[in-house]
Amino acid sequence: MDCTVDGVLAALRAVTDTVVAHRDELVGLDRAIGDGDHGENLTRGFTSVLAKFADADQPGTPGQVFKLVATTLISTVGGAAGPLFGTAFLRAATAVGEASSLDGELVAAALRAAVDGVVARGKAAEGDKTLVDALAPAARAAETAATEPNATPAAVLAAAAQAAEDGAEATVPLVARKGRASYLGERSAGHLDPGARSTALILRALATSASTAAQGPAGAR
Amino acid sequence: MDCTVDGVLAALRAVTDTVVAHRDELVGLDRAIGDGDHGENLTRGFTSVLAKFADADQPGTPGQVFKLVATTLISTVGGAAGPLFGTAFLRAATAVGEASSLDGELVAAALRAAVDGVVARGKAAEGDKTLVDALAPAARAAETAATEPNATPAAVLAAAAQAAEDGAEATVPLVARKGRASYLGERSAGHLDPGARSTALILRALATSASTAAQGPAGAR
Amino acid sequence: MKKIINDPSTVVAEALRGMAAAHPDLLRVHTDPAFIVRADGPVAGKVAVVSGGGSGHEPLHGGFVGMGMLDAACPGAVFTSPTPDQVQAAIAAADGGAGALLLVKNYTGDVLNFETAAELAVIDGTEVRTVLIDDDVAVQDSLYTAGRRGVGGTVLVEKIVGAAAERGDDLAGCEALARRVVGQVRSMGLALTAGTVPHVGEPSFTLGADEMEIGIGIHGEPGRARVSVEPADVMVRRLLDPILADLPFGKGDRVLLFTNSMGGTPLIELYLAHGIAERLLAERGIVVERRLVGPYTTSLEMQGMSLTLLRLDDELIELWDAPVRTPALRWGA
Amino acid sequence: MKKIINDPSTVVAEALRGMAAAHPDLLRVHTDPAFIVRADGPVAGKVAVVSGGGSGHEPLHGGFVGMGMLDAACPGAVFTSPTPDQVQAAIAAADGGAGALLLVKNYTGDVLNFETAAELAVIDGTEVRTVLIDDDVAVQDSLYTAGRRGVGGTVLVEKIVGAAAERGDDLAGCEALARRVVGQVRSMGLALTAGTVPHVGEPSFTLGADEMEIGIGIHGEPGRARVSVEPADVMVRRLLDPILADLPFGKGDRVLLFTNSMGGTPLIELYLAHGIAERLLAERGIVVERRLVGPYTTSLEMQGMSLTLLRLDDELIELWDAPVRTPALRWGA
Ligand SMILES: Nc1ncnc2c1ncn2[C@@H]1O[C@H](COP(=O)(O)OP(=O)(O)O)[C@@H](O)[C@H]1O
Ligand SMILES: Nc1ncnc2c1ncn2[C@@H]1O[C@H](COP(=O)(O)OP(=O)(O)O)[C@@H](O)[C@H]1O
Ligand SMILES: [Mg+2]
Ligand SMILES: [Mg+2]
Ligand SMILES: [Mg+2]
Ligand SMILES: [Mg+2]
Repeated sequence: MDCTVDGVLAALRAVTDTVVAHRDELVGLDRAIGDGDHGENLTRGFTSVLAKFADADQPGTPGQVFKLVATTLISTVGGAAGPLFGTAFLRAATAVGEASSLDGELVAAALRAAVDGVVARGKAAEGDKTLVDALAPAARAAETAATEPNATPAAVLAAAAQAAEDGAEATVPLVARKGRASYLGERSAGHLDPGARSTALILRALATSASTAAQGPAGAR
Repeated sequence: MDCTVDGVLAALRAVTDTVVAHRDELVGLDRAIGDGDHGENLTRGFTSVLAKFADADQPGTPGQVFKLVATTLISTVGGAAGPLFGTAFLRAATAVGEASSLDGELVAAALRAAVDGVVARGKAAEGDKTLVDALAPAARAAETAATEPNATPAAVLAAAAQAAEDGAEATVPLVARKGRASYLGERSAGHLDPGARSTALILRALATSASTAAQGPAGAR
Repeated sequence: MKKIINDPSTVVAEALRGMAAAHPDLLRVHTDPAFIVRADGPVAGKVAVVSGGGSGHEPLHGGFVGMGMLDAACPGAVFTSPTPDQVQAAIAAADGGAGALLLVKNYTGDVLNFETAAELAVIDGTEVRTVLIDDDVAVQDSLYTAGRRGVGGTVLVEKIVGAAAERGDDLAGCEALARRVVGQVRSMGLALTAGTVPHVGEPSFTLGADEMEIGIGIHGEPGRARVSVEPADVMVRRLLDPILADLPFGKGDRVLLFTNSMGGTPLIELYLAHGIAERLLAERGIVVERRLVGPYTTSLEMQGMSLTLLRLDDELIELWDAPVRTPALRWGA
Repeated sequence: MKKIINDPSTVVAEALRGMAAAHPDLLRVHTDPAFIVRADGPVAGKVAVVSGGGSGHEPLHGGFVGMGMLDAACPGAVFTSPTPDQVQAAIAAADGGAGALLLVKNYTGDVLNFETAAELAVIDGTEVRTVLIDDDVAVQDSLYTAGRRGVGGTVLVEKIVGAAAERGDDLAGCEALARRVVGQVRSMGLALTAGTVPHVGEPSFTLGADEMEIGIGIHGEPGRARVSVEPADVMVRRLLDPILADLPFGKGDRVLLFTNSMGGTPLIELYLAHGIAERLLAERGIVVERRLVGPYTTSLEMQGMSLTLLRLDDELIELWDAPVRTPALRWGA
């Protein structure tokens, strides 16, 4: 089942719930190798996103949703995460264009565009211990999953989430070369990167939401 | 046995030893109801006194000793204790005049002069929870002891020290009306006044030193 | 105890050396006895305004030495008043021939030591007047106690009287002005943590993880009450209400509001508290015409704040606005 | 967590309200988006010098807005860079028609957000140049990392470039000067305790009762090494030596020495440290011609200090001495 604008909005609510639920964990990860605000930054951002949607007219397409998410994150998050997550959603918006619903291939294309945007902005390569270490493998896994016949958004996102989780986990031994954690030098090794963790959490929330939607309204199975 | 200038100097060394040994206790008492410097103030003062005597020509009379103690305390202690202990020694110096040695009566007279000087300067009455609560009963006890036939300095000081210790102990339940502890109001009750405690310690050191001297050099008994 | 020091017994002397190095254009620092005088002093024909007290309250008093404020300051040991010979030497060094006004915070130790110094200075041939500063409403005043403490209001007295001396007011005039300012300035403070005196090595008092102390002094003297921490709105009211009730300040009064950090409270919290105080005063119809916000009367690294309110009139405003050129307060010059 | 606040989520907004109330003669504070501009701005024909960054470093940057220094400052959430729309609005409000120079501390977040803002401002029709400040020698610089952080040197860059803009230098001149100052300023800091971000509620890192952290950042980023506390003489050398080796500074160099408190270290310790630094520099034949001592680039209530050294020449001295009139730095006006 393709993902309509309602599905995208439901997924955003799921993302916000996840971010809020993991706020303290993300703060803790960022305290260890950064400045302790990542969970607060994303909570402020996604809470503002939901508020924006409550106020604004209902957007007509997934692309319009992504664009409003992008501008809201950019104007409320600040820090490194604001422009980076904002850019990711902005590029995703461009990638999906005017499509009224997203199939598996469009979801993979959106993720690819997101990674490319983040890398263009932040200049981090894989292995630098940033959210790119979660997002880049996620996009690759999504592209592979999307080549399957009739790949659903849920299936593509599930593959992406799994890859992001693995990628995030793999940041633990790395020495940071970008972002605030890089100031720690060798002492940054042994810690999970907060941005990689939040990226994995967000993708998992999207995947879960998509698969719930695919199964139809609760109780209707 | 009367107390010569050597006896007074020996007594001063004993006082300094006591003050240094009780520095932390006095700091602790002053932390509870004042500003935590009383032990440090007296240590600085009496250490300077000893240094002064090491440098200066040996004073000829007990009165000259008291005067040098007074000016040294005034110029090195600061706080409330500096002028008050300084005044006590200054008045004691005047009271003993040019005498080359002190008998029991002169010792009592010196203590009386000391109390009167402290009260004139600090305006504290007995019961205000200050060093006057140790010094005033000490002077009275000294005067009584001095009326005994052939009262020695050692006997007079022993009586004074006992009275000072009792007087200091009795400050515990009092509410302070003078000095820094008065800012605490009712909360000053339940604590020993640091100045009363140091006064009792000093008098006890003087008494012990005088009685040791009276027994002659160690091993000569 | 974690401090940027070498040895507790040399802290004041080393800090004075650093102060001298930091402000060669403004100050001269004398050691043994220790005092600080303005670099361009003594100013002939001008009343010398002299203050001092225990160290640990920086920038009070040495940071206020300079044109338009103090002519000399005497730093004692940490939290211990200076000795008479320090004060006497400072008076002599600052004496411009028009007498000296001693501005003394009302603590037994300070009063006694400055009293003795004043006597010595008179013998030296200097005319001396002393004004006690006792603005702390946390302490109950009575004939039978040591009386109120001098706290944050000291800065305002020193600035205003310093300006009067600078414009040429004579000793009697400066003294009368100082008494007038003392009469209409009131303060109160609170602490979230206590500072640690270097030679003590432990905090002056210990507060629980959610306790604060109301009505603290600037020497780590505990306050009059210990309560749970509260929102800033309530904290500010706890300080402001007793101040307002005391003078009393009322609707239509023009005031200077001084929001002071005890040393360890960051500026972001201090501005937040200042904003609350301004709002509460506006609600009561009291007109804030001048303000001072910052760590000016501190107690080492104590976290906490005090509020000071001074009733203003045109003359006081003019004197407050007059140029001042010191390490810690500077404008118009 | 004990702080003088009402609610962690309103700290910055409430502090800005207090700042506006405290300095009505110097500043105007705008909310939503939040920025601070000088009360007499925009100044027609003058380059607008704009900075900003996370809150919690006060007086940086808002306390440096005013004649002779910044035209506008954008405060982000505590320790979080401001957003592009804040910066864009601040540029627009400060624009006097001669372009805007953005002085940005080199942190990924700040760089990205100011970059976006600069793009937006150009679309608005303002010519914009950006200079990154990266003076922290504690961080190893390399093409492959985020590069060095901007710390205490920021104050010096803002003062000097602000003076140049005030005397009428054009945008290219201000930009070149900013790059020149950045090129010859170096800093390093240490912490004895960590500050607590209000929305975190716990200290950014925890140090043992006798530990200190060397090479800390101003956002509670842990440093590069944790060692036992040492005498001040050793602490100061730990900061000064890497600074001197880096530029390098050498015999005969004329410098400005800035001894900065991280917020919770009292002035008495800071002056003590300053005195040591002056002595060590004198021993090395380095001539301290100007100095700044105080809490100017802080990290909430963190106890600790940083040293900053700027190589001076006659032009920089003239610009440093030029009048400045801001809440936190003021002289000659
Ligand atoms: N140059 C970069 N490219 C990609 N991601 C980055 C980069 N710099 C930082 N990040 C990510 O941002 C995360 C931190 O975000 P956040 O804490 O919100 O911002 P800040 O570091 O400004 O406080 C890091 O954990 C990292 O994953
Ligand atoms: N007015 C006074 N008269 C007599 N003794 C006083 C008076 N004020 C204070 N004291 C004594 O001084 C002691 C405190 O001395 P100290 O701590 O050295 O000075 P400070 O209070 O200035 O720190 C008190 O414990 C008290 O006994
Ligand atoms: Mg962060
Ligand atoms: Mg004391
Ligand atoms: Mg004292
Ligand atoms: Mg941040």
